[in-house]
Amino acid sequence: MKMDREKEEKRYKSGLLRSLWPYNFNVERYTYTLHRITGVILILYLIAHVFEIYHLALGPAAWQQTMALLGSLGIWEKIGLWIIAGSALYHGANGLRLILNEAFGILLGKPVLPEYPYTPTSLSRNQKIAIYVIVLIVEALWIWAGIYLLWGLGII
Amino acid sequence: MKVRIRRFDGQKEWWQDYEIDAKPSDTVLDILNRIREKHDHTLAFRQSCQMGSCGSCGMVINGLPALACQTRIGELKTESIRLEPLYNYKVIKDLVVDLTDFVNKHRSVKPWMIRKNPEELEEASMEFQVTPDQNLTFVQFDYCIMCGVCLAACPTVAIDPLFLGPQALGQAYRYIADPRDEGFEERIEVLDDSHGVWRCHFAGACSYVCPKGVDPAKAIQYLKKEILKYRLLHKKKASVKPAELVQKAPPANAPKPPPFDFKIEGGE
Amino acid sequence: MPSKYSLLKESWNMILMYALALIMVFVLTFHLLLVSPLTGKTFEQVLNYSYVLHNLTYYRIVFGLLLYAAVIHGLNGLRVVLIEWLHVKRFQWIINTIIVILMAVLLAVGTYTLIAI
Amino acid sequence: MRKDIGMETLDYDVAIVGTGLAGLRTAIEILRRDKGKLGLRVAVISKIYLMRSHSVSAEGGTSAVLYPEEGDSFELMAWDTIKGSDFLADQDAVWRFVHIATQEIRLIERWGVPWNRRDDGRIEQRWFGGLSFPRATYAQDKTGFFEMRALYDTLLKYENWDRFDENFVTSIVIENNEFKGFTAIDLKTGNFRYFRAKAGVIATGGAGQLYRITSMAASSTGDGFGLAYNAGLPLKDMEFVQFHPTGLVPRGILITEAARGEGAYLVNKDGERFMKRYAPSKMELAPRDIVSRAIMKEIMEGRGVYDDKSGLYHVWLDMRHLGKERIEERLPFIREIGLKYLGIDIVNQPLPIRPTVHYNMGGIHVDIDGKVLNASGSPVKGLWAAGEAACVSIHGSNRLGSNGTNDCLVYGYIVGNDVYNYIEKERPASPNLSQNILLGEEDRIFGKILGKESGGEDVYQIKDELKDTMEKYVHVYRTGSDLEKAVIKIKELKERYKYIKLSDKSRTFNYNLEHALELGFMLDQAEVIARGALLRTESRGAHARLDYPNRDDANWLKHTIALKGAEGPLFSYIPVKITMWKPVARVY
Ligand SMILES: Cc1cc2nc3c(=O)[nH]c(=O)nc-3n(C[C@H](O)[C@H](O)[C@H](O)COP(=O)(O)OP(=O)(O)OC[C@H]3O[C@@H](n4cnc5c(N)ncnc54)[C@H](O)[C@@H]3O)c2cc1C
Ligand code: HEM
Ligand code: SF4
Ligand code: F3S
Ligand code: FES
Repeated sequence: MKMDREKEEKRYKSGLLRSLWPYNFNVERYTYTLHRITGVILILYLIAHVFEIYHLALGPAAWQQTMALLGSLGIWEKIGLWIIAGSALYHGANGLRLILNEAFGILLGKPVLPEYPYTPTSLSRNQKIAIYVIVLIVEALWIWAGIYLLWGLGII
Repeated sequence: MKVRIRRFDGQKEWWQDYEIDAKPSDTVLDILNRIREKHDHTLAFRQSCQMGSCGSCGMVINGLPALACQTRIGELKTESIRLEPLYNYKVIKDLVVDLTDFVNKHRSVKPWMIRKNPEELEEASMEFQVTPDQNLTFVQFDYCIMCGVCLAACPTVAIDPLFLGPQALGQAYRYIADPRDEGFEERIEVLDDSHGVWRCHFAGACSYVCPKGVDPAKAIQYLKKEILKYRLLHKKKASVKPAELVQKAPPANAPKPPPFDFKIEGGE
Repeated sequence: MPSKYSLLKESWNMILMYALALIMVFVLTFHLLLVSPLTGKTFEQVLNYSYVLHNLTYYRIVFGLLLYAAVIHGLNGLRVVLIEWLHVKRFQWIINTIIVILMAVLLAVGTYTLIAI
Repeated sequence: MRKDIGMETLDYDVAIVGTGLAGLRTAIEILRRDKGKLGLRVAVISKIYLMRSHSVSAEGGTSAVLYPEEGDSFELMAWDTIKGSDFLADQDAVWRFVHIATQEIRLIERWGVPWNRRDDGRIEQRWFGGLSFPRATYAQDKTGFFEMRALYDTLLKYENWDRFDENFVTSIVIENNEFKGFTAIDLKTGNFRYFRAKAGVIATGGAGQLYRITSMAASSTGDGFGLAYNAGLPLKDMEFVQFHPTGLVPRGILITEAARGEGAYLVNKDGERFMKRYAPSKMELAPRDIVSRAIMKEIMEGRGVYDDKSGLYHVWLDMRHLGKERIEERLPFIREIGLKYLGIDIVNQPLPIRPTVHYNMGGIHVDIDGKVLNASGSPVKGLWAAGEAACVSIHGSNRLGSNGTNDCLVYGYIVGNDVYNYIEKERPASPNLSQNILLGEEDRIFGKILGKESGGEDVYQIKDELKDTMEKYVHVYRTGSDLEKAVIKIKELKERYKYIKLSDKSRTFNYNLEHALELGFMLDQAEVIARGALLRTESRGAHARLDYPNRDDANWLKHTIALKGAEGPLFSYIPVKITMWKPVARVY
């Protein structure tokens, strides 16, 4: 009981947790959390990636060294890359949906007279379908990428 | 029925349990009133209209922000109820939160009719003529009862207290969409800011919890579209002009009151 | 109250975000395809020095585009996350400055790589 | 002054208490006229958040003459209002009122109200009870809400005012027939405040909370009446309490008259449209008092339906024949209420309804400009009242549906102008006041009520009993013996009120204290209402006595005036101003 209460306390105070914890809310809020996390993962990776590729310009030896360094991470390198691949897939697909929503006003529905019980058109079936399609595609590609990365099965 | 309420008295916070008997048709507000009247006079919560149109009674019910007077026990389908003050606000006492910021944010987006010629808002011999279809473009957003529930759900508000929030942005769009308004440029001055409309990333939680179907998420995305259109293509929303009053003679068969018994003097 | 410290209106930042994102949909897909199983290579093979070098020199323009798009879009995104999280208006310029410096460094390193190879 | 209590004095030119339609409209009018000329500073005070005032619940419509070319006219509207009032209205006030209403409708249209429109873009109007022309302008069935929004939003535009949300006004300070300010508690901090102002406006709305089944908000406790009464100012016509015919069983949530305006039927147990027996020509669209009585008659004569959940009798309001499309366009809120609170969809089921408390025709005694009058009938310097809290009287003994919101708008306009003229012309100085009065008031609240340790009476218990008493004895139909019982019971409750003890002793948001103060006001009003009703031995408008079933123009064509005396209210009477039509029999 006491544990529970302390946990509540924490959830109550922390803005970051409250922001990224979509439990109980709508699907779109989950996509928001994921989009944000994947975005940050990607940019952090990109910073490293740019320096990684920089070694290409220093010649094969430097490149081999970097590869060896990464290789020493063992399975974690693969897992890391797998997560990054997943992030890129999800972030890209969901980003495309966001652009349609935000910049072009697509999938929102026209302004209507709200009818009780209210179902907002911006979170309506079309939106949900778009999200599920994205999740499905991303999921499929991601599993594929996982098979490729983790088990080294390159050939289709 | 067990009711757990998150209480706060200015210094300490605690959960308090009450045992109340309730019918499925009771609203959460009924339960709260019963607690205050019969069990614990010190419990503080806001209420006014009791019919879901004033926006006083926003609180978090079983983890979801909602209006207490509009949530029936039967709908909750749980054995116990957990009540907390609205998230993302400063709590003053028990279920009462500080709305000062909320109100100021709303005011900062200039939520009033703006005309190029302000005189048009001062006299009114004739109404603006707005067709039912034009009406439909903004009435939905005018449903907002300013309950502040949407801000409790918005993940951006949770980390960024400076963010204007779905209510204010929705109201800004309500006026921008209104064909009678001409304040677009003036308003986006405020909206297009580093803590303005772009801090919304379409989490949609605001629309999900909004008790009046205002759909602020929709308003905000349309607002973004309008701003982009304005920046890139210099397009603005069209507005209507006030019409002239035409006086016509009444029809012959008009209903008539009985003749005056006295002569009236003056009048307006 | 427009912020004193944002040189550009926020909408231009977002226009940039959206535009670069749209570009990236193509170039990033292309990039991922080059390291994907569709190449018929194993994972070790796609990281081979000569293969990577060949790709980078052959599609230099595309990768240049990707570098610029991703760095600007990504860092701008990071800036967004940071100004929301830290949300102190007075410190915004610090965040902006750090982001701009980081952007300059990354673009310099990346551009150098692309030219030098 | 005790150390632990902070007392602030706040200086303003105008202080407005109550921010319903009337209060907001007054504030806007003053600021609008001023435009920085005199730099008037206005304090807007409300015991809840400004935009949460009860006016947001108004549903059906707002009357005004918009289409003379289609047969409407000012004379007709005046006649409808006066006939509806059972000839107790002051006719000069009505005449002025109908003329200003038109401009108000168009003005708030420009400020943003989304009126329902005709196809050509002009404002649409609909039928309402007691009208001879469909002149109720409406915005779906949330008229009051949209009006409140437009006014609140417009008020935000102005600079020279300060908002005091959640400040509970506890007394009006009047010295030498001159208004000196309001005292208030800031609920947030518990601080005692003195609003020192040159002019004050009371717009605190009605007192629906006196009853159990009520359509009015929890905040409608009629504090304005109590404030004026305690300040020694007269209340007028308080015994006329309007019962709206169609309140949703069991809570009393309002089903707007517009439902009948759109064509809904009232049906009894046997499925009969019983209104044909009571108002054959107008049927369901008769004025509210008549329909309310008809429903109660049906119930009393055994043709009501019994609801076993709440133990109440009711009749049906049938809207099934209107069709879904029309309901969605014009009555969406009613549908929502049915679904939300009873799970009934009006598209295919009738609603259970019975009369519910709705409006106070009476109020603070004011003249045609909204100036508050004192016991001798001359204006108090610097004090106005508007809206439901004031009684001019336009509504006489029965208000017509859709005449409440425009009363607020029109009197907001009139009072705003009058206040401005007063300050512009007379340039009054900021009042000064002996500290003793303030200390006394502070001690009454924080010492005698909050600080009291003895006594064991419970505020909520007394409130409960008061509501039951009013519901049982001072309802639609009244009799002498019932009213006597009510008077005795209220006296007893007043006695017990002296021994209340609060269990919440904190300063921040002490709702216990607020409710205790409200209860004090409510007990006073209940007494005035019950005693006034007992004295008025006739039936007129909303006041229907079973033992005196007829209107008695010879003896009772006059307004009741109630003043606070040492032993309960003292009553006197003043004549009705009749300038156009002599009273005739009222048939529909
Ligand atoms: C359910 C319902 C539906 C209605 N529908 C219609 C309709 O369709 N058409 C129509 O014409 N009329 C209608 N009416 C009547 C109309 O709404 C009211 O007469 C009108 O809104 C009253 O407005 P007001 O400004 O006088 O007061 P209110 O809106 O009641 O405002 C009272 C204000 O006073 C403040 N206040 C009270 N006491 C204190 C205190 N002690 N200290 C500080 N502040 C205080 C409150 O906070 C509040 O802000 C309806 C009424 C009800 C109940
Ligand atoms: C196909 C490619 C991509 C698309 C379509 C895309 C789309 C988007 C969009 C539309 C946003 C704005 C979201 C919003 O504010 O509502 C965004 C944010 C962001 N993007 Fe991307 N993006 C892509 C690739 C990348 C890459 C490669 C990175 C990293 C280097 C990245 C990092 C970010 C970050 C950090 C944010 C901010 C996250 C937030 O505000 O929640 N994106 N992206
Ligand atoms: S948008 Fe909805 S949730 Fe937000 S304040 Fe308005 S009514 Fe409440
Ligand atoms: S929840 Fe917040 S992020 Fe946007 S869509 Fe609503 S404002
Ligand atoms: S009490 Fe008014 S919205 Fe709940």
